[in-house]
Amino acid sequence: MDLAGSHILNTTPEVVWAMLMDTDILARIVPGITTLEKTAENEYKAVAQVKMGPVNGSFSGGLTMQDIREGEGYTLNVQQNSKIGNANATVTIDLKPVENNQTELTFDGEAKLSGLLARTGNRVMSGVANSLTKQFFENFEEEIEGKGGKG
Amino acid sequence: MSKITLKVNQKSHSHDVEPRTLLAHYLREQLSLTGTHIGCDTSSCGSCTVHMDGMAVKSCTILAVQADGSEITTIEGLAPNGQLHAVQQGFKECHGLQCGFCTTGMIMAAADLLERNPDPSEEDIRHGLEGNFCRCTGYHNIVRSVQWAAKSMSELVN
Amino acid sequence: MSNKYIGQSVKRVEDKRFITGKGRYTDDIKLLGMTHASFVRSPYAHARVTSIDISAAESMPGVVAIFTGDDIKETGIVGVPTGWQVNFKNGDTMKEPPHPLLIATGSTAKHIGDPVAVVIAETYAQAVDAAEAVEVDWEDLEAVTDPFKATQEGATLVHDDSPGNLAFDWELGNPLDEVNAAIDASAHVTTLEFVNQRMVPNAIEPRSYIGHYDEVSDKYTLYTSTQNPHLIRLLMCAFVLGLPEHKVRVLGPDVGGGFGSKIFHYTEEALVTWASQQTKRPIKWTETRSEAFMLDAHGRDHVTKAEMGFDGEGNVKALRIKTYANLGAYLSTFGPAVPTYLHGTLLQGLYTTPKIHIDLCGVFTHTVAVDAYRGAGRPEATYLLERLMDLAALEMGKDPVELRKQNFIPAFDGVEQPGYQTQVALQYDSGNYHGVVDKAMKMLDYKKFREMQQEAAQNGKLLGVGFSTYIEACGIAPSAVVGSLGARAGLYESAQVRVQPTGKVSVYSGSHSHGQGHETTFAQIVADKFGIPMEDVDIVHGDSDAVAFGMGTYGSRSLAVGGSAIMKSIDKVLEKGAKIAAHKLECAADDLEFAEGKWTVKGTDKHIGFGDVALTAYVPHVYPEGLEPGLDFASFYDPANFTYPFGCHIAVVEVDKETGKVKLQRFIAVDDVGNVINPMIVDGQIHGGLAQGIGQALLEGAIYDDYGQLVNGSYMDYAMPRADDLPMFELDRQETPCPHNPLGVKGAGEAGTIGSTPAVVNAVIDALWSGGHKVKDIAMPLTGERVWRAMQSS
Amino acid sequence: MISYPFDYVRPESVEEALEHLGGDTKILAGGHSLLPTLKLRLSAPDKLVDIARIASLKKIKKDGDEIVIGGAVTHREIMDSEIIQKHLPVLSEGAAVIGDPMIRYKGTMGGSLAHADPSADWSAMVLAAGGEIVIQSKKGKRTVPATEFFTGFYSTALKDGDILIEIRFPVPEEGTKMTYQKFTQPASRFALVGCAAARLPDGSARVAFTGVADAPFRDKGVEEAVGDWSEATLEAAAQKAAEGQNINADHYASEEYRLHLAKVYCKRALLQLVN
Repeated sequence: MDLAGSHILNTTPEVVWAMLMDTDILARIVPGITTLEKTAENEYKAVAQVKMGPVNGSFSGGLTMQDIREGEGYTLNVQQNSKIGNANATVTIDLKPVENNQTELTFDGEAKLSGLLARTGNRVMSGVANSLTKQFFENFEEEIEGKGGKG
Repeated sequence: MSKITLKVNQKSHSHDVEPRTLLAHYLREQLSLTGTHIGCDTSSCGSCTVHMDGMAVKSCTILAVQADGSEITTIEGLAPNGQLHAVQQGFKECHGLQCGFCTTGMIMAAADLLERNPDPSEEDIRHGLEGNFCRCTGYHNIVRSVQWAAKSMSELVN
Repeated sequence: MSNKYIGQSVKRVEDKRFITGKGRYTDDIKLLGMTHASFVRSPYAHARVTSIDISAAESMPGVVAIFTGDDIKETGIVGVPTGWQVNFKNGDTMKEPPHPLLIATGSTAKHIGDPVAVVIAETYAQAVDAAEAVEVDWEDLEAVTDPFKATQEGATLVHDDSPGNLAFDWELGNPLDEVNAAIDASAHVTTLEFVNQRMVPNAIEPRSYIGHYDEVSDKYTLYTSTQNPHLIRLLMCAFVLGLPEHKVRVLGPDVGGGFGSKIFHYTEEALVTWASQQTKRPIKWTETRSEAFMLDAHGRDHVTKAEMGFDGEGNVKALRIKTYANLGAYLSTFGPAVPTYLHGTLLQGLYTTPKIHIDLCGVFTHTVAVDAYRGAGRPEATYLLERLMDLAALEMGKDPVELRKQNFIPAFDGVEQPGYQTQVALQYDSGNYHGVVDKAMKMLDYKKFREMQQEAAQNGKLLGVGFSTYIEACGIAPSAVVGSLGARAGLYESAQVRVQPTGKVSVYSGSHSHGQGHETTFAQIVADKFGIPMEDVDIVHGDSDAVAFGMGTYGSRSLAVGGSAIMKSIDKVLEKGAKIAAHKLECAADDLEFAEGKWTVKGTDKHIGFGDVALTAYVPHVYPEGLEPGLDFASFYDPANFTYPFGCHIAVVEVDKETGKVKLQRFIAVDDVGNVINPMIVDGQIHGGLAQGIGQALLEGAIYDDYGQLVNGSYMDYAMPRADDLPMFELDRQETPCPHNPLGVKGAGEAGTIGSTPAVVNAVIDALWSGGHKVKDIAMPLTGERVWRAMQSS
Repeated sequence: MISYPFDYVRPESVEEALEHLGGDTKILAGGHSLLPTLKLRLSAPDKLVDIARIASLKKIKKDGDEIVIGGAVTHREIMDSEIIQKHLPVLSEGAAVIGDPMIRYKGTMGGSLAHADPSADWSAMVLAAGGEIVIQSKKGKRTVPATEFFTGFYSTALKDGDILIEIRFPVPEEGTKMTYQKFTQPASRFALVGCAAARLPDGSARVAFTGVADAPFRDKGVEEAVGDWSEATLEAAAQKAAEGQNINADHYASEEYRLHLAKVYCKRALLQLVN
């Protein structure tokens, strides 16, 4: 499953970068994440509760940041396991300053799904991806506006 | 466990079942009515079709507890007096079956179809059976079987 | 003999139980003390089991036992075998990696659903619940699913000892340099690169097995939804579990469709049998549809480049083919044979092509095993030839029917005229190819269709007609021939005809019916040959204890091979019966003729009935000296050749100009399957075959993603024809008897599937050309999007 | 296939049903959206609350200038209802293309809307017919226009503790025409693309899509462009179909093809209202 998108965030790349490197904030804005614990430098244990339509399950696994380019972006590797299948996503995140002190956040990557998720989910998977993306940016914006909201 | 009481093929039954028990499982396991088959897990194939309170339903997508108080007819109860139902007869006359696995569900669906529409066109029949898979017949003789049954039933009425 | 039944559309005797819900499929059977199995399966296409923890599962309610791959490994059971060995061109032995019953720790799962453990519990629900509690740690590895990519440098290996993922490479036909020269010398060469996509057989009855070990008798019983109970017994006993064959009974009760997918001796069959001995309890396993999608052997899956050379007059001069055939991760029972001996040998088609060469790679990938799926190899060959023919006609501006007819092999009956020797090893038995085409064209009313098509095009509608002719090799097969080609079994059939003292007849057939109506067709033959009512004949099959031996049902062989075995036993009964009759009538056996159920002294009205002779055989008070009592004969029939049904199929379609959606309007099939015993049943076989072939053209196809996940593994995602996807079929028949079997029959089980697929695709292409879209090819299945894109790009 | 264990209750009234909600509870009406997902073990609710037999949810009625369909009314009942055939024939015709006959006997409009499958047929029709969803919780009832009901992928305005009790439609003014046109996904028989459209007597349009994006939606761009309903303006309007939407893609239809289908089916729907 391809994961790609971009969004203009209403703050500077510096602020966005800081937020992206702040695990507390990440835990709040990444849809579904309930806990994010640091296990090593740039490595985290992540637990997610995904409630989306017919799916209601808990996922757990790890999250690693690689290829960190200060202020510009990094590559995120997410491994999540559950009873209905596992997901392994690698997503490259890039930040680019745009006019009016705004930031364009672009991400591009791929998620590898297995088990039931892969087998019975194809019909709706692009909907899942679109929906997660939408939620992620909504949460991000709310966070920027200081609401600290969660999807 | 939940207690259910229902009538199957004119006979009353009462059992304790786990709520997650499907009607299809209940019929097959508890009542040994194995003419109701299970061919898929997505409510697609129609092999498990039975009549519930006079309607054709997919018994793999109904919990036994949902059927509490209902009247169920399975393929075994379609011909109560040993006399074949016109649809059963039609399937035999027109070679509407091969391996027989989808057949019982197909017959139950077709019987319901004719109940609502005694004089269906070919298109009505094909549309009416879109919830039942058959992998053997290419549907050709199934359509003919239902046409045969419709004719036979109308002759019976007239 | 009389002809009261043969040739008649006798209603099926088996129907009664099926239409009343009394059919008995394996999952309908309950044994005392029966337990249920559920498997723990790999979610990955390629992953190493790093650890497996059953402790939580073991303490779940109702759990009787849990076995893992490590347990199996300890027993020394290696796995299930293939039935064919196809060696490399250079003589190297075929790669035949083990296909374990369960994946052990440290080993790798090689397709999604590959099992690592089995949980046996008191109830089905408990087994499922506990299986979920088994914890497996996986090391997820790279997978390869495309047979071409799998052979390329750097591709990940399915089996460490199979470089290039090759099980074998193989060639057939004329020397390559001769074929190259003929292609080079051609005035026109039509080229197609295409995928014959992977099909999911989808028998509506999911596979179901019950293993039952009985301690008292030390006997094993396996109930299995299989097409060939004896073959399963042979493979399981001799190659997998090492059990004494006489202590194992395999029962194939009513089986809800097979289409090739129930030939394979699956790991689960051996596993429930073995585990039952461990637990001393009967064990049932019935797969879910999700499992069926993942695990039942798939069909087709070829990646092909084909080139056909013509001279200036449109005569075919050469055919050159390179194919990568996907075998899946493990070799199924017929896996190696399907793309080679059931495919390469059919590339002559109905044409006089003088130079043919096929080069083929049998490739391992991280997908489930490919086996014989209805038609098995022959649909792939027909698709290739008939797409090339239609495309060549379009490219050369010729009529597609005329181009075919111009290249047809002339009619021959195989008796007066010899059989036709092809460039690809086979000798066709008898054929009249123009005959079927002419019949079909009359049904179509070709001229009128072309007028309608033009008119439609003027009104902005896209109508198309597509043709296909085919030949297939059925009635498999002469044992010596298949033996020389790598078969590890003979492909004869057995039949026992037991005349009871009262003159009733029990027939024990090694063929197995899973929808084909053997109980009717076989009884028709026996009743007519003995001149007795059909009600007096009982057909027994599917029980290895009752039936001496059998090779099962596939490859349209039941009547041609199994029926011929019955004929042999019938002849033996009649021959012995004549001796008894002669003794009673006080004449020589040669003076008797048998007809209408009685032996009559020629030229007199002195006679004795079949029943009287039967009784005499068992109450031999007045009896020929030296003759054994009884009237009971078993026979084995090994065919002299394959049989070669053929036919012509025509599809008429309308393509929605805006959406690309294809509507099949008409389908005409004129098939020649030799003599016909029961026309109703034969038509039914054709109908079903057509639906599957049309399904491949328009709707079906397994889709693995790059990671080896089957992304359309459910009926919500895998489109299969439903009643409203198909029209009424228009059928007719020609009967050219098979010269080499006693019934003159050729086989009808696969014909519909083989001929129909290219006819539909050709029709869609024709429709597009009628609207000015000069599209050469569209990949199957022809979904709305694919057809729409083809129109966009032309 | 068997789901995780759960408890089951069948209350007699909506009020009683509301008492059972809370925790990980799912509402069961026809069960034809819910049970397949439970069998696949996609979720593990503690309890199912069966509302299928609550009499007040089983009614189809005309209530002043509104048509009311109860939350547990089945597709088949809608198909056969004289009230619906008279006032909102589009729903009756549309019901006939949902699933298959057996599914239509048990599946409910309320269940389908609550499940909010992005390809479900009802959603587009309810949007185009100007429907409103009546939701009851312990706090009382509230009415949500269909345009605000579908909030995203498989998500709706329903919150934990809510029951969808009715769908209300304005009785269409004399001269209103509606249609539902669907390209059927050949496997699932859901809408690969479905377009429902209404033409009101004042010449305005309501156009809604299902199957196209992560949630069904009303398409203002198309609605505003229908102009005088001439073939030319309709053609142009259809070209605006799904503008600005995130188009779904799957193995059966790419983004590009789905968008194309949306335009084609939009045009077909609009033309249907002219002829």
